[in-house]
Amino acid sequence: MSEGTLTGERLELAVRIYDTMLRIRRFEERVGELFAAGELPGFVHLSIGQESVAAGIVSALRDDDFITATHRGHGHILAKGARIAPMMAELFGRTTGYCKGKGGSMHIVDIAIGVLGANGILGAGQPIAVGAAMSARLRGTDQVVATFFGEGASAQGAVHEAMNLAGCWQAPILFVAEINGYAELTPYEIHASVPSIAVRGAAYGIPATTVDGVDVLAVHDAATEAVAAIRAGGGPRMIEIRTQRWHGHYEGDPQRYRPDEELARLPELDPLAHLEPRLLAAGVERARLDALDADVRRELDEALEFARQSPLPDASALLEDVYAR
Amino acid sequence: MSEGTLTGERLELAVRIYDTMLRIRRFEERVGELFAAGELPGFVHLSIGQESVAAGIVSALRDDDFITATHRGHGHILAKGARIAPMMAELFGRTTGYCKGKGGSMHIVDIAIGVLGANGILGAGQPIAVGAAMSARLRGTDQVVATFFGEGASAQGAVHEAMNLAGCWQAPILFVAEINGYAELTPYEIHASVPSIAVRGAAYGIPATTVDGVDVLAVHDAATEAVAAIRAGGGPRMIEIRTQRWHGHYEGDPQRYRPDEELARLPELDPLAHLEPRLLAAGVERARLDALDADVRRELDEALEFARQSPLPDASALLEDVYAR
Amino acid sequence: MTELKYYQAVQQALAEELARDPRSLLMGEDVGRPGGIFAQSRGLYNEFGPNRVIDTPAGELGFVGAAVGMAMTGLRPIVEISFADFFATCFDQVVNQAAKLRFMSGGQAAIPITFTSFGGGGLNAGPQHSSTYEAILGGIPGLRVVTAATPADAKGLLKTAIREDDPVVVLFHKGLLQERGDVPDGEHLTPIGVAEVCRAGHDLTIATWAGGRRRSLAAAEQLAADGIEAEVIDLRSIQPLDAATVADSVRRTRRLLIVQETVGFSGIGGELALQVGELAFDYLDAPIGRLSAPFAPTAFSPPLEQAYLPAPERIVETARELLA
Amino acid sequence: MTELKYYQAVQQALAEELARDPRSLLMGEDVGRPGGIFAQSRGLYNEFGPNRVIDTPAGELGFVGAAVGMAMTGLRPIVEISFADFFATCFDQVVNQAAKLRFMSGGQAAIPITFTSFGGGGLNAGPQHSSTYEAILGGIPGLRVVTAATPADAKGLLKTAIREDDPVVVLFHKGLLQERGDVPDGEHLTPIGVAEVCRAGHDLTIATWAGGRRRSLAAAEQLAADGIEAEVIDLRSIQPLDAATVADSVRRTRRLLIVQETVGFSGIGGELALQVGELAFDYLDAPIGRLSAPFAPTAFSPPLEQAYLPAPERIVETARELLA
Ligand SMILES: Cc1ncc(C[n+]2csc(CCOP(=O)(O)OP(=O)(O)O)c2C)c(N)n1
Ligand SMILES: Cc1ncc(C[n+]2csc(CCOP(=O)(O)OP(=O)(O)O)c2C)c(N)n1
Ligand SMILES: [Mg+2]
Ligand SMILES: [Mg+2]
Repeated sequence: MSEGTLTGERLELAVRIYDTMLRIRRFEERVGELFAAGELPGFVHLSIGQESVAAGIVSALRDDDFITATHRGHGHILAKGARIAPMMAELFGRTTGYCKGKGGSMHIVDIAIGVLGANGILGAGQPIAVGAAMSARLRGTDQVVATFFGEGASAQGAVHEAMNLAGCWQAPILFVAEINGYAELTPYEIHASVPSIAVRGAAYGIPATTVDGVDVLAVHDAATEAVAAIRAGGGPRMIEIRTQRWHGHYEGDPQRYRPDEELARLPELDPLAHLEPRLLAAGVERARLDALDADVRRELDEALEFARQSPLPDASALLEDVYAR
Repeated sequence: MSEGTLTGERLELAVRIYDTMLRIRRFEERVGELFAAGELPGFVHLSIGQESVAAGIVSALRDDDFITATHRGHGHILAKGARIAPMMAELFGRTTGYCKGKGGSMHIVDIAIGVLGANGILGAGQPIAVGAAMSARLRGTDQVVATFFGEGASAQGAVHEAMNLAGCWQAPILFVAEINGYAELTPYEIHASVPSIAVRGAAYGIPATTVDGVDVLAVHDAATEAVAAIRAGGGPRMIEIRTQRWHGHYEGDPQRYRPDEELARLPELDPLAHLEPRLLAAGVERARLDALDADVRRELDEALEFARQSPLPDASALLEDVYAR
Repeated sequence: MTELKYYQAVQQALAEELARDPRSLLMGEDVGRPGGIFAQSRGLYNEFGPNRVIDTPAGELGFVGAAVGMAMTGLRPIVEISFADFFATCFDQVVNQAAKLRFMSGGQAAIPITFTSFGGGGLNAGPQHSSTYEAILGGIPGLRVVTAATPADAKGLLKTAIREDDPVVVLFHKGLLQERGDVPDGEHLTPIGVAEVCRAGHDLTIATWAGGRRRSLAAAEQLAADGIEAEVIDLRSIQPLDAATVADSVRRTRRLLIVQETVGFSGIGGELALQVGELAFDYLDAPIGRLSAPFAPTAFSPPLEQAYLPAPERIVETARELLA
Repeated sequence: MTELKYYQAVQQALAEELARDPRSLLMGEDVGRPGGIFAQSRGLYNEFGPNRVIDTPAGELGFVGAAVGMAMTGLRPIVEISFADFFATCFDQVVNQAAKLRFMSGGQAAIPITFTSFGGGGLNAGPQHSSTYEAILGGIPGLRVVTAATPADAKGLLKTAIREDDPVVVLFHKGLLQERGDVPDGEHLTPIGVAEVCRAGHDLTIATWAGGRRRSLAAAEQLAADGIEAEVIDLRSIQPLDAATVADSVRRTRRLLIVQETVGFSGIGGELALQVGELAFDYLDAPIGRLSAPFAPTAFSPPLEQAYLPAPERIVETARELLA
């Protein structure tokens, strides 16, 4: 737990992180509504309740650092600075979307801001991230890569190969195990044979810690320390974050498999609700927070308008972007 | 290290294990000669120097237990009780071989004695072994499975998935990491990010130990303890054995990449040479050991004769055994 | 005969076969307690218990390999690879182990595994959740591969597959999950290796499978309105392929159009063209036509996915060109 | 022009391209300090150092994925999958990531990876070390696939592949490693997508690739002794496929025999048959023939492997049947 009263730079940082979490929360809520209203094709996986993971980790990165996100990746991508309008347009399958409507929710990429992609294949992002990290070293930069994965993905061999490779190469990478208790419709224990994924760090010589995701500043602090060590040439690190998935695996999942008590406890574990009183106690005006909320809501309204007005792709786009030429 | 003077049943066990190691050693030596003489097609991987791994582990198993072997698997398979004649015939590609000449050295299977196969794909044997172990439990037997893999294979995601699965299912399986310092032509450090594969046990909740392969009785003792625990329902275990590969990765590999000092030290680390004086000191007659040697040499001569005399398969066999019917 | 939805037919086949053979078991992601992400195994966990209906970790390579080990030691696993795209994460165990082990072991190993999987487009599931694998897996010796285009075949092919002593891949279609159809009660075994002539006609033959069936039947109705009678054949079995039934038809119609929802290159359409060419060369009055998806991944956006899959109108158009 | 062995031609192409572009690098099992298990990268580690020539752990999924990440961030990896069979252990990264990323990202991601691999039979390497992957990988949109049947093409195709901005799979043949041939010095770029007519003839066309080339040329010599002149075409490029060159030839010879070392089902032979049928239907005097490996894994035993691969005598026989 991060302790004490927030002041000065630390307080401003906390407000920025709060803002990032709020952007994610509102984005996801809006997407959930749009999906329920039948406006969005395909399926979407929301990260409501898990905002501290994306916001806490990415706030410790530089703009020119990289991330790979998951199928539940809107938060990671927003935290890295993605614009809401092309994200929304992508979910609507429009030509103005990040991927021209070809990818959808699970495939958002924004290379310019270091988002090397969400991924529809569990575990696939981790080897890619190790390669990007190695690339930074080979190209002589001090960029760092953060790669997110859940307990479900942790069962994939790709994650093991990535950690081993990162260890062998001492690649500048941060593995972020985002543990929300479930993979699809089954609980953690079905997927992992140990109660903590962080214990796997030692299997690769990767220092690892576990952080409670309720406290986004604790996540940020752990990440800041890890990223500094990585950037200084200390090799890979891992952070495991215990968090909560509020919504179903996919929108529409009634979550019958979750005990009532567990669902009832979720509000207590809300990272936004945890940070907010600390900000207020530190003297941040309620109005300032409300303004942040109003800002993101306005941005969302505009993005929605943009997405709805944007053209759907034409069949001629089918064979475009398959090859460079 | 296993200590003390050998007496009684322990001594008889030691002689049996010595005999197994000798069978492997002589088999491999003969195969090496035959390969050098151009009598064997394809390529072969020999386990000279590593006999204690196969003999030490398998001596702790029951006849109805299972193993999966590696591409360097002659030793594992012989230790499990495979007959030399059909093994030799398989290496010659004859119809009387274990696989009718269809598989060759890397694919020997003898289901009747619990050999679920060598494998030409690194890491592939481990998930298969977990399935066999789970099968034992589901079928209500107390059979145990031992599965061998090297440091090269340890880099494969399949090994991770197998260990995780074994942990989740508490499958009756013994993972045997056979660490001979190399994978093909590159040393351990290229392939594994930690100095010991045994530390990976903890990543899956699998108790693991490391044993020096010079001392086959130490291997046997570790295996005996582990197998008893597994059979009693204690879930998976791992044993890592440090051993030495005397020959090249494949026969014909000149091993230019190995330091002279390392090669010079090999005789000191010979598990046969280590056990032999202990047997003699315990009162075993030299003549008895010589007789064992003579026996296996005679068996090898006969097997060779058998293999050479056996028919090569006819083209009509090409489409046989692809499907049940 | 009962009217069932496609996913219910799958569930019925699983329930019947699990009840029939105590050596059989079902395993995969979410197939147990949750009853399957498509409700395809609903109720089975409660009926057969956790030793027969197993929720696996989300690591396909591990649990497919485990199924191989089970199969080698007397069990008969039914393994679900939820989305067909995920054959990619367990490809080695499917093609290098399950498919080859009988052969490699000189006939010692039997691998009675049934792989089930849900593939194909139509749900805007995007480039990594819309693939089909019949072209790839059909070309792997040691595997049998079937596709189910109706609830009846979903049940009948799955039941037959489960009783085979070799690995059989049963490819279901995500876009058909809610389709209804009459399904024979109880013992309904659709033979593997036999195509179905699902509409008779004499002007041209349309050969198709999986999601192409209903598209082709719809196109045939449109053609019939103009007096063109297409014979529509659902291949059903990919490996082995019943080219003889198609060739018989072509001997009467003299024209063949292959309709597939998947990319054409190096797949089943080309294979069928070659085999029908060998069997009925002298009867063909026109080149064999193939209407397939464009050579691209399946895009997410609805209009793109719709344009990707062969619409009945385009089938009609292509058929007309073939008849011109 | 210098006479080189096939594996030396590979080495030369690698050396030249690594020297040309500092963003390129070579990675794989044993490609670095040991110089490659086939000596195909001998000397490169010393010449370019450990940051350009990288020995990887024996986990293909990890290092292929890493190559994707490198490619997305400005590097141009050349990745060796030593035996083609091992595409199975990294299949997801090849087909779901490398191949699809440009498309999935709406054109943002470039994936300039060259995959090299050694496939095919002839060395008695057994069922898990003798596969070829052109049928499977050729059918994956986003990948280019070429096969090299001569030292000159080994160099020329590899150099061209390395300069492409998309993933290209260059399939080498283990059975040809020691073959000698003249190789142009320096800048020798074989275009991708262009077949080579490697023997002119007018009685029938034999289309082949990879290890089928020398078998077909040998068969053509035997046929010539009997006055039959076969035109032999080496496809070289699988994806894209130069069916036009084959169709041009067929318009003159009126007969096509496809010769392949691999199993036929659902592969390149069927694809070529369909495409040539579309392009030259009216010129064909006989059904297109295909001589392929039997539908089985590659067996270890020498007589079985020999019978598996199409011997020149069997090509001659099949050609005669086609001409009868
Ligand atoms: C290789 C692969 N297997 C299976 C799936 C299906 N799948 C999608 S999400 C998911 C669960 C993922 O769980 P986790 O990694 O914990 O992430 P979370 O959904 O909890 O964010 C599964 C199994 C997939 N996308 N990829
Ligand atoms: C999936 C796969 N990748 C690569 C190879 C090639 N290969 C054969 S043996 C070997 C090294 C294996 O090393 P290790 O596991 O330590 O076993 P050892 O040879 O030392 O007994 C490699 C890389 C393979 N057989 N399978
Ligand atoms: Mg999760
Ligand atoms: Mg080793």
